[in-house]
Amino acid sequence: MSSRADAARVATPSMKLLPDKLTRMMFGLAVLIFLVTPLVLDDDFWMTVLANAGAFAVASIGLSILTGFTGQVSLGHAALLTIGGYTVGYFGADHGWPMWAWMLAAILIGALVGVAIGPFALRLKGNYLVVVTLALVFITGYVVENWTSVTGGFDGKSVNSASLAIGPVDFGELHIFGRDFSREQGIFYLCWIMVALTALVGRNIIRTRPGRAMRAVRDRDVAAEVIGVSNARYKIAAFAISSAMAGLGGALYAISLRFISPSNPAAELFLSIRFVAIIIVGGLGTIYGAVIGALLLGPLPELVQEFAGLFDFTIPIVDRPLVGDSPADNGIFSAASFSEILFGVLLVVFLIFAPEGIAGMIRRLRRRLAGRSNVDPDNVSDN
Amino acid sequence: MAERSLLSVSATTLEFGGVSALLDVDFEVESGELLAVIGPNGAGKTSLFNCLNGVYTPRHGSILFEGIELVGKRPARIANLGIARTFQNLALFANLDVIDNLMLGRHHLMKTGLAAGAIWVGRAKREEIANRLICKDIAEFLDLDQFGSTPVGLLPYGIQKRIELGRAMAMEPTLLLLDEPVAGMNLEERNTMTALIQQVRAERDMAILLVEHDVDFVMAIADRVLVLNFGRVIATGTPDVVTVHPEVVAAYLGAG
Amino acid sequence: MVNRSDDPLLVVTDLRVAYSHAIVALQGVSLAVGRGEIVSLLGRNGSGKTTLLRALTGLLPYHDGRIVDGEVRLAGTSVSTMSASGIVSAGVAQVMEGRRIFAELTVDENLSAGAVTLRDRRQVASNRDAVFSLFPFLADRKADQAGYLSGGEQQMLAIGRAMMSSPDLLILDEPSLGLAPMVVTRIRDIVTEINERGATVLLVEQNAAMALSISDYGYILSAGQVAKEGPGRELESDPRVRELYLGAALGTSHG
Amino acid sequence: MEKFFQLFVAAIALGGIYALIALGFVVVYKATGTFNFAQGGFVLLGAYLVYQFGDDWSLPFFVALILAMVVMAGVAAGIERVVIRPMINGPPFTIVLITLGVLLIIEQAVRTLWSEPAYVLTTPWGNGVTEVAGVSIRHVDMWTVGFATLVLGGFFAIFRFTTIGIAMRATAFDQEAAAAQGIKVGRSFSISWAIAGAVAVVAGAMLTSRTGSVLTPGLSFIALRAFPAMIIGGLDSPGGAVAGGVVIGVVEVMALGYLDFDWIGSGFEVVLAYVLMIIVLLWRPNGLFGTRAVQRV
Repeated sequence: MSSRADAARVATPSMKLLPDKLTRMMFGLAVLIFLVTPLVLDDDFWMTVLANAGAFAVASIGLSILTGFTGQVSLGHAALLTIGGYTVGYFGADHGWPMWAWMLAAILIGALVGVAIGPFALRLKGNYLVVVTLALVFITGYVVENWTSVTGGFDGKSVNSASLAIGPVDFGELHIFGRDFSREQGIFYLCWIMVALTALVGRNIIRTRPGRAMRAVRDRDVAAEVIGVSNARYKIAAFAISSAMAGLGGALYAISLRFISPSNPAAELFLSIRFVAIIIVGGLGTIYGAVIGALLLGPLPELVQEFAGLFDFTIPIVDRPLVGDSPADNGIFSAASFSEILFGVLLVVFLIFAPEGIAGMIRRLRRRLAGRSNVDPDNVSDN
Repeated sequence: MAERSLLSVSATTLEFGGVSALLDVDFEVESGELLAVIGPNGAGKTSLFNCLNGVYTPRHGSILFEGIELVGKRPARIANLGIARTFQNLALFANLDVIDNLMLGRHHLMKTGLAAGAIWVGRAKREEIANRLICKDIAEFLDLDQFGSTPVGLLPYGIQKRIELGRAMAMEPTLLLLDEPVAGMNLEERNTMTALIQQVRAERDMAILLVEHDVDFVMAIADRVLVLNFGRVIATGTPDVVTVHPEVVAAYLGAG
Repeated sequence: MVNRSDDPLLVVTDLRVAYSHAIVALQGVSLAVGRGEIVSLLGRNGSGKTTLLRALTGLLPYHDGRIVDGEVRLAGTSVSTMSASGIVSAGVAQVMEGRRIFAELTVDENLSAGAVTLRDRRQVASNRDAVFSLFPFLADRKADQAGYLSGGEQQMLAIGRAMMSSPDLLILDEPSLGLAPMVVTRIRDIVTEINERGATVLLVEQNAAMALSISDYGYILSAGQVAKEGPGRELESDPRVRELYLGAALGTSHG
Repeated sequence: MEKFFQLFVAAIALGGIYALIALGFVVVYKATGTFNFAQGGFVLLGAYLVYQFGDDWSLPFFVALILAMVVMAGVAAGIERVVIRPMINGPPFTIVLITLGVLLIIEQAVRTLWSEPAYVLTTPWGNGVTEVAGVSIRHVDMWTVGFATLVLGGFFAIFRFTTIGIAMRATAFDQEAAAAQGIKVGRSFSISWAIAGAVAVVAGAMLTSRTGSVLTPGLSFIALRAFPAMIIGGLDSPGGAVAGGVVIGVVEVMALGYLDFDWIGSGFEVVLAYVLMIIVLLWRPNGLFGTRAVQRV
């Protein structure tokens, strides 16, 4: 039998990258939108917002592998983004490393920190581990503030001069087909290309032996051990992958923001919670869920700020607008508070009413459509 | 040299907070043999299994498998040596489908690591396809191929029991531990499972050690029977010898 | 023996129970426990005994189970939809399988925990005295942490704790499990004594000989249904009981 | 030596506050198995409520404090009933994530309801200092030690000697067996959360009056420093929470007082608590007094 025929015989939706026609169509559409958006939306502010969403998506895919596929919750994700950001600041901007080199550095340093958390992941169950990842936030904050020679301390660090070129292509000043793109548009492309690569890597790991082992550890750790899956190895591996992706995401985020500076641990904790909200709303246990979550929730603060006008209707009794654009507007909520509250509310509401997130909704919708038209109703639960 | 037993358990004692769950347990399992362990609730049967595959560490004693000491080894390591197990209350990966569950049984026979997996093209893909073919055969053999990509947690209990057997088969063990393979099954499921276990034995060269409450089932299927009570071995022998052993009858019917 | 048709304390009618995980549950069980009786419930592992008890005592929600159909009546009142604490207040106490004493609490606190449904402090005090008269060693070890008692002592504490709520019906789930034969005999005597002091007893056992020897009536469950029922003596000598309960091979070879 | 005594009193006072926060946390964890990140939010909201009732509505301080405790107890029990209880049998980390969401909401709600950047909480002790044998002791520290002792003592008395306490401990040990005795498990949950809410108010008020009497939303972040306390003590041990709290308080104050090398930099005292926690965890994965989780196959 030919290997092609073998492959066809064993093919299941969980094994294929794009399991069916509809998924392939949706993917094609996504690629098209990606290519066209900078051409249509010629606005640097929104380009930056979308590039940030891409950076968040890269990091969210990492968290999704850790939490969704291996069942370990982390509140240290924001700290890893910070580490990635300073890595590009130090190597990329200060030392002029080429793009491939600082990206690799961000990935490797992220992975190393992840491996360092690993031993705790083995010894500690669930809740204790969550607090150790919280410790990472505090410790990172302390190091960032005090290791001034590398981080610039309280003053922060400009990332602007880091190279964005790979080979002949410079994302800082793209020229394609005689058209010039702004830095923001270039970074948008860069970020979303990295999203695609990260998603591909994530998906490949998930559909092969290591990913299956991680899911086994998540579902039943003792049983996994008994059939020969080492909990130790895969818990640490999940932290390493997740942290590497967070490091890359953080580097991209810093590039997009052009500047990186320390924020207090509470803010870092809230940023970590935002990542948790992203993967929950997007849908745990899927890679594309993390991307959808990041795309929808990543730009939330900017969207709320931009569209604060929509919420500035006056609430009768207190006679103040619901959301005030600026302190002078005297809104019940400031735009920043309102978006944070939205994160919290979305997190709680999704966990209670739609724990499978948007990916789960899509799955159910497709199953219903398939049921009606009698197409192959294969659902893909774990991809 | 005298022929060595596949598994030899000697003077094994397991304690929980001063109470012995197993006390000086001695027995051997020969290659290809089916040995059944019976005994009243709380006799120590599941504890024995947990010692064999490294979930518990006995206080003292020795467990040799193909001449290798198992006491002190981690479960994953013991699995790699060729001991597979099913669980009393099922230990499947509920969110994964049948093939993925079986594939996990082959985990220790595969090599793809993070890097190869991330790249996919090449070795990872080849290995994935080759092993999926094997799992598909097992699924067909156990009549499980009809369940497609449904998460196994949603399948009926009897089917899940069969998937667990399949996962153990996928591990290609030399010794298979079955913890109550027919518990909680109706008569029809029970008959299917009996036939399957006999078929597995006929097709593959492996020894089976099984724990079961259902004495009928044990008598029909076992080469030898070992009876545990209060953590001690009270009788060993062929089914017809054991069933008339006075201590066994007393243990089952109660001393009262 | 009590006349069984005469206004039983507990009546279970065509009870069906399902779990969300598809383990065999109850498929239409009917039985009755008369006032003052000792009734035993026998069956192999997985035959549905514990499920039936959970249904009687309102503990199904802890196992993702629910009563699908049928009814449980206690002294004429339906308790099928009552909460666990409501059922205890209504007069049913249970000694759970595996004892389940509160190991971190003292012996005395365990007894107090058994009496939370009582409002009357004097009643609690007199129940405590009654328990101590039944198990004098508990009085000596009042202040000890319950986890340090031996297996048999823990079983007696569990029985004492259940007696603290002044139950009309005492349910015992495998009280002899994992205990040495001497202790089993002691437990049997205690169950008889509790019954003589006025409580109706429903006894779930796998030690058939022990259970049937003190029972007025017995039911044998198999695969979620009542396979056989009859007066204790009768079941004890019935060869088919051995077959159902212990398996044919062992049963016939012995009989 | 005088410096040491001065620091020591402050350390015990801070330790008492951490012990209170950790206690609220441990009570909920022990009773319901919920790892409640919102406890930091309770501390924050509790302190603002004391300000609202005392300074804004001009109620006497102790009336305001008790009123705030009652309100916070209700809020905490309400949160448990509405968003935690329905999920109690859900996947293990769902509830942790929900409490994170609740923390986010409380924090922003506080910023919204009290929109000034900082408030001054008026207390009977103010900034008073008493000189004892050459050591100046701040009144707030003495009050804090007194309050902490009172609240902790009251809690342990209830926990140990009353029927409610026995019911709570029984529920914490084995929910199903507790229900089988007729204990209303849901009520034990509500009471645990209510206690957590009430002690958070005391901790919040003391923390606020300690930090030079300024109340800011940053308070919930200070409350996060109590995490190492309960981890060191063991998540399910109320006594351990108190011990852990005192240890962290002492370490933090002493580090701040004595470690003033340049290379250590700022904020080391906070990190130190976490570093200490990590060391303890590597040595004893369930904390100093926590029970070991029994793993079943």
